[in-house]
Amino acid sequence: MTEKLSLTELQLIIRDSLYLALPDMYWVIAEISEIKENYAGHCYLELIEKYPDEKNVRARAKAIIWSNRYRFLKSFFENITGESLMEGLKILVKTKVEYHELYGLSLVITDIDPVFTIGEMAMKRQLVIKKLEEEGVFSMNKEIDFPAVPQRIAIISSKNAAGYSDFINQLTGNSSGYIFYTALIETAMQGTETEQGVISALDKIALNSDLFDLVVIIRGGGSQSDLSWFDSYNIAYHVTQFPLPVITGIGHDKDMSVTDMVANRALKTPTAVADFLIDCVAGAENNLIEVSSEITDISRIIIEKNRNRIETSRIRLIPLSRIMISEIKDRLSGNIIEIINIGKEHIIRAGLAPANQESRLVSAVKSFSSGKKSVLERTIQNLTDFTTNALDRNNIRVAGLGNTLSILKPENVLKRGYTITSFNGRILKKSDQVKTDDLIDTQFSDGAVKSRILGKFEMGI
Amino acid sequence: MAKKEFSFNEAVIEIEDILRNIESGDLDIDKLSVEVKRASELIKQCQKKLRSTEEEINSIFKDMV
Amino acid sequence: MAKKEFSFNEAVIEIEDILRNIESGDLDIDKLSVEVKRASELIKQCQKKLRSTEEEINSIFKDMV
Amino acid sequence: MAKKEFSFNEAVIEIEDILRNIESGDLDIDKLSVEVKRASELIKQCQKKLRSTEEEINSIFKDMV
Amino acid sequence: MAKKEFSFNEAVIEIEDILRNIESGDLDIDKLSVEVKRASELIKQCQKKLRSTEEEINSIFKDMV
Amino acid sequence: MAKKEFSFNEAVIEIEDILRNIESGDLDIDKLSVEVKRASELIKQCQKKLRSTEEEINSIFKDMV
Amino acid sequence: MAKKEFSFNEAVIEIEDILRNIESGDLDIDKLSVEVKRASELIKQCQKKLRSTEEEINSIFKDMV
Repeated sequence: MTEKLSLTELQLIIRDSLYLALPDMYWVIAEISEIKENYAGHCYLELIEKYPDEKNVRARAKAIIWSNRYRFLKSFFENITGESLMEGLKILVKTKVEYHELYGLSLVITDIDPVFTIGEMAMKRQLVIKKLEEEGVFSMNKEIDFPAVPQRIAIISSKNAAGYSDFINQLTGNSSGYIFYTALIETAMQGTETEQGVISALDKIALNSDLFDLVVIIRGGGSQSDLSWFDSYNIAYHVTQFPLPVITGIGHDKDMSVTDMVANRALKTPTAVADFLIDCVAGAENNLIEVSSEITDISRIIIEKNRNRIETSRIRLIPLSRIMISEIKDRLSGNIIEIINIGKEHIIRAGLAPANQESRLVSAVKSFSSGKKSVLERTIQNLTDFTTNALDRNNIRVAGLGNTLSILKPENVLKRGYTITSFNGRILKKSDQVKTDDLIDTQFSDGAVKSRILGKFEMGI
Repeated sequence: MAKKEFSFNEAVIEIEDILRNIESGDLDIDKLSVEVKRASELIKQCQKKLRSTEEEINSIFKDMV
Repeated sequence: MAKKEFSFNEAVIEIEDILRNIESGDLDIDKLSVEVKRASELIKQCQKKLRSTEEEINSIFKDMV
Repeated sequence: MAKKEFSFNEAVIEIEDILRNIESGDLDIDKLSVEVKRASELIKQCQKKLRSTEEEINSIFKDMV
Repeated sequence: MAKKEFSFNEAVIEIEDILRNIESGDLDIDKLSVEVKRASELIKQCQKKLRSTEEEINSIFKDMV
Repeated sequence: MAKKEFSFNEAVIEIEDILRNIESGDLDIDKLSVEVKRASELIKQCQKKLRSTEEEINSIFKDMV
Repeated sequence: MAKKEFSFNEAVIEIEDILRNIESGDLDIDKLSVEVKRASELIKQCQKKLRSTEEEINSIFKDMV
């Protein structure tokens, strides 16, 4: 440590040592914390690396891209990523470590890998999306009913942007003559103020949300870069929480920003947004016209139906009346025939009584006279019988008397061998009528004898 | 005359009386024959009467039938 | 006159009285032929009456049919 | 007058009475022909009434049917 | 006046009453022709009413078409 | 006044009631022509109402499309 | 005032209610013309709403920004 060096000598030793120690090119990952282009076209950057908390800086280095290289790398990077090199971007760059005795350490960037940045950006965006999803707010703005007639529009844009005037021209120049009411809330649409600007514009509109049907976020046409400002978690979160539908027309072809994703609707350009709004109103009107023609059609059908109903009634009325009359006529004719038939039947039935009586009369008379006749015949028979009986009885009686007489006749008695004994003319019946020696006469059938009684005997036989 | 006054019934009664008398044997022998004669006379008349009546009735019946 | 006063029913009653008399046997044979004659007379009148009535009725019926 | 006052029903009842009388046999034969005449008269009137009623009915509805 | 007070329905009811009466057989034959006459009268009035109603309806119909 | 109070629906119901009545045959013939007249009147009013409603609807949407 | 209170959305809801009402078929003809009239009125107001400028709204906007 006795040798004393000049600052230059020391710087040269450092330079040579570094050169010897780090002879190669290195691919380095870093985040751009500052970037500017000077008058000569050289690009000066400050690269940093943060702690995982994304707050405190852990390493810092200056870098430079020489103008001849920068022109090429700039357009190459923008073409591939759709983003320009700007603060906050993470990049992968090929560097050579140089040390200049006057300017100190700097990294000379000779190449850049845009694919790395795309991945980084995508990852970052993915994290934002994931967070929104985890919070359950991702599709909240989409869930807000889109107004049928979006006429009152709050616009978040910058006044000078070409996109804004495109939007207004398209809207006011609509061929249907629809009226739109617009209010512009101006803010930066790129750069670091974008996030705060858009959020405060949204807050301002939210305070008067009843004045508007929806919010439109539009940005100048043509600019392909700086889309990542709208990958901001804060902007996207505010959009999801917004009480009105938010439509974006931020202007990009390839990818959608997170804000586009959470918006109620995302369209590519401000003009497209204007057309969409005009279409919405036209759709609402068409819908009205459709409904009205439906009402007309159905009304006509109803009228026709009722007309048919009335016509049916009209057509039926007279024939039904005539049928009724002719039915009643038939019934009356039926009554006539019935009366005639029943009347005649009645007469026939009534006629049965006299006819029956007539035949009964004839037979009654017949039985009457035959009864009388049979009485007379019986009488004649009885008369004959009784008379014959009476005669017979008397004949028998007389004959009986004759017989008795003939038995009692004396000559007949004598003939049978009996004799009649008489005493002094009197017929003797008992022995005590005579006594011994009396002369008695005994008469025989052929003569008489005179006898004297010699004696008397008691009947002892 | 006799006919006209002849009564069948009385004749029958007389005959029966005669017969009873004869039967009783109380009669004189002279009267006996008289009575017998009388009775047989009456019987004849009765028979005649019966016959004539029968004829009369028959002729009435003949008219009727 | 006789006809007019003639009653079929009374005649029948009289005939039956006569019949009863004859039947009973109490009737005197002398009256028998008289009674029989009377009865036959009545019967004839009855028959006549019947016949005439029948004829009358027949003529009525003839009218009817 | 007679026609006007003639009642079919009463006639039938009267005929029936007469019939009952004749049928019972209690009727005096002397009245028989009178009753029969009456009955036959009534029957005729009944039949006449029936005929006239029928004609009436026919004539009433002649124009109508 | 008569027309005004004439009721078709009442007439029909009366006609049917008469029919039922005749049909039942309880009707006195003496009243039959009277009832039949009444019925025919009612039927005529009904027919007249029907004709006039028909004409009325025809004239209404002429108006309508 | 009449127009103002006219109800198409009530009219249709009344017309159909009348038709049903006529069809059923329960309708009194005395009322038939009155009812038919009423129905034809209502039908005319209904037709008029339908025409006016149709015209209204046609005029309403003429300006719109 | 009326203009101020008019809501396109409410009008559309009412119009669609009317359509549904008409479509349901329960609608009375008497009410049909009333409803159709109301619908056409609302539609006209809606169309007017789409095309006419409202000063009030503009001034409110101006105040805001």
